[in-house]
Amino acid sequence: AGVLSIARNEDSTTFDPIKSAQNVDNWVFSNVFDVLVRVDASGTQLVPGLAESWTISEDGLTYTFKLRDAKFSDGAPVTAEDAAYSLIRIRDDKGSLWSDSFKIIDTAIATDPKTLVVKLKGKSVPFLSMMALPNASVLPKKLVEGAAADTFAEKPVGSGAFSVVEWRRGDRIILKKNPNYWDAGKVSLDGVEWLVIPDDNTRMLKIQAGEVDAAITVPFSRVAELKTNPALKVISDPSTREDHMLINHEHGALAKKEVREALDLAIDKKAIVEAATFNLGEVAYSYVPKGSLYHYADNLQRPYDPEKAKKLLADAGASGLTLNYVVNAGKETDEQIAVLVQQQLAKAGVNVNLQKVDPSQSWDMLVNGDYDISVMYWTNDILDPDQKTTFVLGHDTNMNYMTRYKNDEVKALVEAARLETDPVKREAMYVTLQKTAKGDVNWIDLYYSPYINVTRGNIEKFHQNPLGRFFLEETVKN
Amino acid sequence: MSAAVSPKRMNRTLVAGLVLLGGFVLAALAAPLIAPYDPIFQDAAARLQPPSWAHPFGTDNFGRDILSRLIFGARVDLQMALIGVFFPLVIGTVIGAIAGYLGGIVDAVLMRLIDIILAFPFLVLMLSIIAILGPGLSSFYIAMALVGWVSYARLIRAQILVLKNADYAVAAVSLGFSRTRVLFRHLLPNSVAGSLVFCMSDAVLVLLSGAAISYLGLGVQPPTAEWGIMVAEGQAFLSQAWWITLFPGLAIVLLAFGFSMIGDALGEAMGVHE
Amino acid sequence: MRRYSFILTRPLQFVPVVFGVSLVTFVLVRMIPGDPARVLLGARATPTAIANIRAQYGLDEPIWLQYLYFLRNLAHGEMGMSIVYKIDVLRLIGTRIEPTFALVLCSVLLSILIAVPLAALAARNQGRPIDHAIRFVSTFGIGFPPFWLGLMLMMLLAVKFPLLPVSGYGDTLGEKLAHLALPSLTIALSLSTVLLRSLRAAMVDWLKSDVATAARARGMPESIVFWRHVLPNSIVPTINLLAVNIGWLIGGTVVIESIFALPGMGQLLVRAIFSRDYMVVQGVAMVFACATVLVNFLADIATVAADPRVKL
Amino acid sequence: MSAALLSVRDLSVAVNGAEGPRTLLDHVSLDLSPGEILGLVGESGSGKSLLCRTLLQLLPSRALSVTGGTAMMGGRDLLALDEAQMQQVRGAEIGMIFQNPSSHLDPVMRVGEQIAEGLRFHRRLDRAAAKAEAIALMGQVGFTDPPRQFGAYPHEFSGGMRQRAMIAVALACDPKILIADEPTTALDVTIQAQILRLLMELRESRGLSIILITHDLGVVAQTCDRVAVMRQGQVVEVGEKRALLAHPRHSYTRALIASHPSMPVDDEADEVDDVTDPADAADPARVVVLPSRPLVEIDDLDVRFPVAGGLFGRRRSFSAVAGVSLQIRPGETVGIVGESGSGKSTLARAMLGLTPVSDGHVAFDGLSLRGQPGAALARIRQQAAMVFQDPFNSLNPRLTIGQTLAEVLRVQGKVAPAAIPARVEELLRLVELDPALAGRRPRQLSGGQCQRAGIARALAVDPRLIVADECVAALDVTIQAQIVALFQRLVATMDLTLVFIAHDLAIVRHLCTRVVVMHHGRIVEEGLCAEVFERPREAYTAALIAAIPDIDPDRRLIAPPPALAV
Ligand SMILES: Nc1ncnc2c1ncn2[C@@H]1O[C@H](COP(=O)(O)OP(=O)(O)OP(=O)(O)O)[C@@H](O)[C@H]1O
Ligand SMILES: Nc1ncnc2c1ncn2[C@@H]1O[C@H](COP(=O)(O)OP(=O)(O)OP(=O)(O)O)[C@@H](O)[C@H]1O
Ligand SMILES: [Mg+2]
Ligand SMILES: [Mg+2]
Ligand code: NI
Repeated sequence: AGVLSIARNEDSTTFDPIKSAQNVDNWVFSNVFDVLVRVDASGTQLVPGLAESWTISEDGLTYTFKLRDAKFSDGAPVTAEDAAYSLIRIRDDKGSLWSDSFKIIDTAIATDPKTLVVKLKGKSVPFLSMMALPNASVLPKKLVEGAAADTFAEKPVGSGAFSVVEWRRGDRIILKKNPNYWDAGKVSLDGVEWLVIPDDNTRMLKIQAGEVDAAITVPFSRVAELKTNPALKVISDPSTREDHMLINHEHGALAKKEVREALDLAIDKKAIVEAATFNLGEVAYSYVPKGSLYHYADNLQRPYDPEKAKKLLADAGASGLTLNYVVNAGKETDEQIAVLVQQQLAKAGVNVNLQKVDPSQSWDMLVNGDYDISVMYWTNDILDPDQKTTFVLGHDTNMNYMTRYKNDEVKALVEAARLETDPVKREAMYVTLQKTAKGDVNWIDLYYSPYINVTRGNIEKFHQNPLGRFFLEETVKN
Repeated sequence: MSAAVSPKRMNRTLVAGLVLLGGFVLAALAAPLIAPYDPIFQDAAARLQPPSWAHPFGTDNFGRDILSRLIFGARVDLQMALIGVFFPLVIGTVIGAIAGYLGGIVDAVLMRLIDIILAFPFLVLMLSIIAILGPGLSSFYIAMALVGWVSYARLIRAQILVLKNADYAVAAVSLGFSRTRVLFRHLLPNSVAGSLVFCMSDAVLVLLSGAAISYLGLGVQPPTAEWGIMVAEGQAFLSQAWWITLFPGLAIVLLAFGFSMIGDALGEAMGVHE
Repeated sequence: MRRYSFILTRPLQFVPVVFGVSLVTFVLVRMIPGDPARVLLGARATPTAIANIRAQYGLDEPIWLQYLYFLRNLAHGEMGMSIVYKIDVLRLIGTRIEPTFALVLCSVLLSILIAVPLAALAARNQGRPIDHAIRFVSTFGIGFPPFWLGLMLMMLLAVKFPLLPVSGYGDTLGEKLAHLALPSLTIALSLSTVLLRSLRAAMVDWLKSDVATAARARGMPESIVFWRHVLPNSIVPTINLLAVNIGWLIGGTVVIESIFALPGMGQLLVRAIFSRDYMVVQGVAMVFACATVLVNFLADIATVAADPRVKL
Repeated sequence: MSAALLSVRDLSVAVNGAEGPRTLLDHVSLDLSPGEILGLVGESGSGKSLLCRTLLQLLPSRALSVTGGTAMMGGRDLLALDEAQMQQVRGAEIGMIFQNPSSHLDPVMRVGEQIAEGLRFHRRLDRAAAKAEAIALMGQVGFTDPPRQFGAYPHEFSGGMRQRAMIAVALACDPKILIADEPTTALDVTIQAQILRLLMELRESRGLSIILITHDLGVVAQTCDRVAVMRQGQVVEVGEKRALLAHPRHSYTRALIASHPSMPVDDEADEVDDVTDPADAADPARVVVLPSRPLVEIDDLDVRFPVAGGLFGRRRSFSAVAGVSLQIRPGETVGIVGESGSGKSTLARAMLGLTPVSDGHVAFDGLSLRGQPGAALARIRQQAAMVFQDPFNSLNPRLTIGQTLAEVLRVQGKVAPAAIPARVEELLRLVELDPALAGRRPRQLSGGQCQRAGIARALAVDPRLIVADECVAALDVTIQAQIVALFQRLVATMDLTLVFIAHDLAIVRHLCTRVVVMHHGRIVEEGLCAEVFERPREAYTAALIAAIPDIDPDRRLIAPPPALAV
């Protein structure tokens, strides 16, 4: 029982799930709305959500979902009509940020109040994983259609474990337990408050002072200290986050594989894990994060060897290389990594100019190729590796995540893997992809890191799955 | 008003202020000689060390020596204070003097411009300009100059408006001196006192604006040692390693203290008050 | 009441100022590199999706046309949509306006409460140790970066001795005041310093003035000389200084707001600048500009009220 | 003497300055009897104000201290009282009127409140009673509409009214002694006369004892019973008024008497002749042979200043000079007199193109300022110079006297650059300044020295016309005489045209051939000096002359009706 207050660093932006692509929104979406298919707590399996069960046709083009008896928080039943409407809406609505991803849907029809039939334009193995996106939540058609443009987003109605009482912008979102939730019996909390506390120090002081029950996104630097506080529990949940260094393959010497390889050799990831993550992270070696589907644990790990790096550079005729390193301003860890990498590369004879820019600008610079190297991170939205693989290696419109990496074999393999239904064969394909990418040094994997949250001692079962969903319907406040 | 004790005390304040400022200038000039370490040298083995004989002010999370960074930081911060005040002072003085002396439409237009800049949220201007030009010292200076001149212009303009009717100004005109001569030889030298005093507190404001910008993530480029950014970055380690923020914080305070003492003394000497 | 007639005429001057601010903001924020559509969609967006969003918010139009649209909307009492929050900017600002102004108000009141007695104490003991002590300590107030000071106060007064809440804002007036105490104190510590110095200087002058001598010569005790003659006269020059500083404060609460998690406009503004939420920047800048102009206007009225000689 | 109300004995005050201790009051002894008016006269800096402030323990700075003596009043030594006791004396027993009411009245407090303040504090009256009392008092000191004027602020009053307010403040608690520190120095002769009358009436009606500080023996002659003359911190002479005026013993007293404007011109001329030879400069015979083309020609001149205020920007304006026509011929010496604010300085400035002309026309040497502004201004700047009224403020405080003069010479370009230092020295000698002073800034010079530097600067232009605006008002009588002599010599030897503005009619009478009387921006009378002063045609001129306190105690002071003074 009780109301769980959670301190986070940013406010939600909207309650219309199709109009956001941000984690801050997703966290609350999954409290308030429900999806047809969910990803389980371990982040490795799809489990029933609003859909009790589903079948996939032989050709992989028709998905039939059987909906359970569930109600929206206002007491109206959740129907297949609502589900169909929501899917078509995310695909077609002008304001949807997800249209592209859902273009694969051809039709979505409610054949009866509890049956939803979705037909795809083409085969897509990751499709089911996409149904677990909070953005594809099932919304009450009547309310969304009837409402003026932004009223629903202010005062939403969903079928999740909690419903929105009040949104005080910039301050907090107040949720209360939804008695009409289909699994309401299991929900222990009376309500949840998501508080906005942007400053890291304040957020940590807030929980130390006992003014909130939980604080999320704990900076690595604060963990050791919080752990010494007996009143607090520091929780480290596995995530799909991977930090990596992008390399612009089109810039001069960086086009040469040997040069990129030298950079990989010259960067001491262990030192970064130590200094920037305080040993909370783990050295990364594959673009598929550890613990994720098809992660290849035996992938190549280049040792830290500045001497060899120097030699490789010399051989490639790139001694005295000078690189322009775009750093995201205002990100504590990113700035720390930049300072470390600058010194490490200097040991291999590479001169690095740090160029700190505001994060909104760094996107543009990366997209336009105005950079040599830059550190970015990725967390998976969906369980299936296809999404990230396509972005990173699939040669789509993003120039392989702005790296301008080109390998046609890889490109073909990414497409094939998307369509492969046999899990064993699919895994083999992804292992190959991971090896090839590493061999080509498409980028430099730096580290994997967990989600680190902290709660007061009386809070139990406060967990996040690797995709970032909080399972507050299970959380207990004693 | 001319109490006999005040000049003595004024001198003491001035000397104390100058000594403090001089100390910093000296430290900045002699930084490579007196700093015990390279300010950007990272020593993985000596991370987050508390103050000791080896590191009198401790080390930061990269194992860099705080004292050395402080000493080298003096170069950047003094430069920030100097440039951050100098350009606004010069620009503001010239514009304010011209507006005040010419009056009429020139004055009206310039005053509206000043009104707009004054009404403009300082931070929007600062952040936008820095975002446009990219973070770094030169953007900071440009932003400071674009925003900061306004105060000086207002000060000077007000002075000139009064002084241009002063007898000696009218006398200068009556003797056939040219406008430029009257303005720049006779009026300006007599009106800058207030601005010079204001300079000193403005220098403190510049440093603090720099620190605020650092806090918002747009400060100088790493790994440059600068006090504001040291404080801002050190916040992450506040409870484990207080020394990372305390010493640069104190450095800012001491420098500010020096500036305001000089300002006080100048103000008293020149008979101006903010 | 001829002296107060400027109250009717002065507001006409606000129009060009606010208009100027809107124009400058409009151009300035659009000069910042970075694309709001990309910020919104993240790195995973396709170019078509970005083009789509840009069209939706009219960002693909020429800038002068965008400005005309903006003016047209403004005439209808709208300010355009926030790209990030998807609601009308005026409504968004409405939800964030209170904490900022409450903060500014509390800080200003608090700094006056700090500055006036201390300035009085220092001025009346000019040259004595207490004067030096007050001036010395007050200089520290100027020098400390507010984010550092705020954090220290928080650690001391909210965590170590839990007297006040760490951060946030409240529901009831009492809660709100409790939450505003620390941030206001942080601001007041530096603002009061500025006021104190100016007040003290003025008081020292007026204590030595003919007016004070004349009051003493008719047998007034020092306390009456001070509170009835010196103080009212010393306040006049400080009003303007205060106005300038409030103007600064209005646009500069952002750091304090983010440290103390106050859901105010400063935070909104910085987030908006970083996410290139043009219309929000525009709106907040204009609200701030109006507030600043208003504060100066009020200061003018206060000056006229405080000094019968002043004509505006 | 045993009946003395106040008895000061051997009072000494010293200052402990940076240059070591210096005695400011040196064994001063004085007595004041009940109902007596004691005049305290003496040159500037002689310690008059200091003496009075010492009596109230209101020394101007902590560096000053009483080094000896007593001031007995009612059996108590005022100098030995502590602060609390002193507060009971101040205001209640001794009231003080200050020289400069503008700076001594609280600008942000209503005048009535300031009067009532003492009543509420000393007599414990409540607000309403204090107000009633204050209004009554304002009536007594000559306010025309006390209930309304109670709520006015000092700046809304004229100088004379402010001085009345100051007197009302001092009288509020019904003190036994009133100290009036130069209560009329800043005022016009006409208003001065009114204030002095008021003081005498008060003495009559209340039996007040008054110490009246002044540097004007005329004032003393008209109002006081006894006179004390101070010089350099000492009382050099005390005595009954008539006796002292008739038989001054100290040379300084004699000089004061001799230089008084109401003295016959011939006597004064003797004084001046000591300094300068060509007495024939002022020979009226020369006036008739002047060439006929005027150097300055002013026609129907109007100068208006905008007045702030007015709803919705309706501008009102105030005519400082209205419909003035005047011709000044080369070689002439023209005096301009008139009460303060009558437009003398404005006329002078307009004459030299230093203030915009609203209407009418000004021509210099035949060039019209309207018609050929460029040429006319250039000519004026080359050939005319102005000596400003205020000795300090008309010199750039940052430049030394030498730099100031050198700059003028450089800009005017009439002297070769190499010859400039020599010329600077020559100019300084001309105005009888030690060339060693060339390296000093205005603040390091006395008022008279500054004034002479100002004149030297005007001469540096080598002008045909000098406009001297009240250039001797602020000076000691001795220095006044020197400067007047200098002008006489210059007019005589350098073929100079002089426009001399002053409110001191005696000097004008002595120096000028022609006089112009201004009132409220208009010329009310114009003519040869001798004629105007002997037989004024206009009532205003007559009042102006009559209001000069005559040094002969038996010629009563005539205060003009208030309507004339406003
Ligand atoms: N605060 C002070 N510090 C040092 N010396 C002072 C101070 N005030 C006055 N004096 C000196 O005391 C002497 C007497 O000054 P006082 O004001 O009494 O002159 P005064 O006779 O009233 O002259 P005036 O006619 O100009 O008013 C002067 O020499 C002056 O320089
Ligand atoms: N710049 C100005 N703006 C407005 N009013 C002015 C200005 N200069 C002068 N006046 C007004 O014009 C009138 C005449 O002033 P002016 O200085 O000519 O008098 P004056 O005869 O020289 O007086 P005084 O003997 O006091 O020097 C006064 O009422 C004055 O207040
Ligand atoms: Mg005096
Ligand atoms: Mg005058
Ligand atoms: Ni008159």
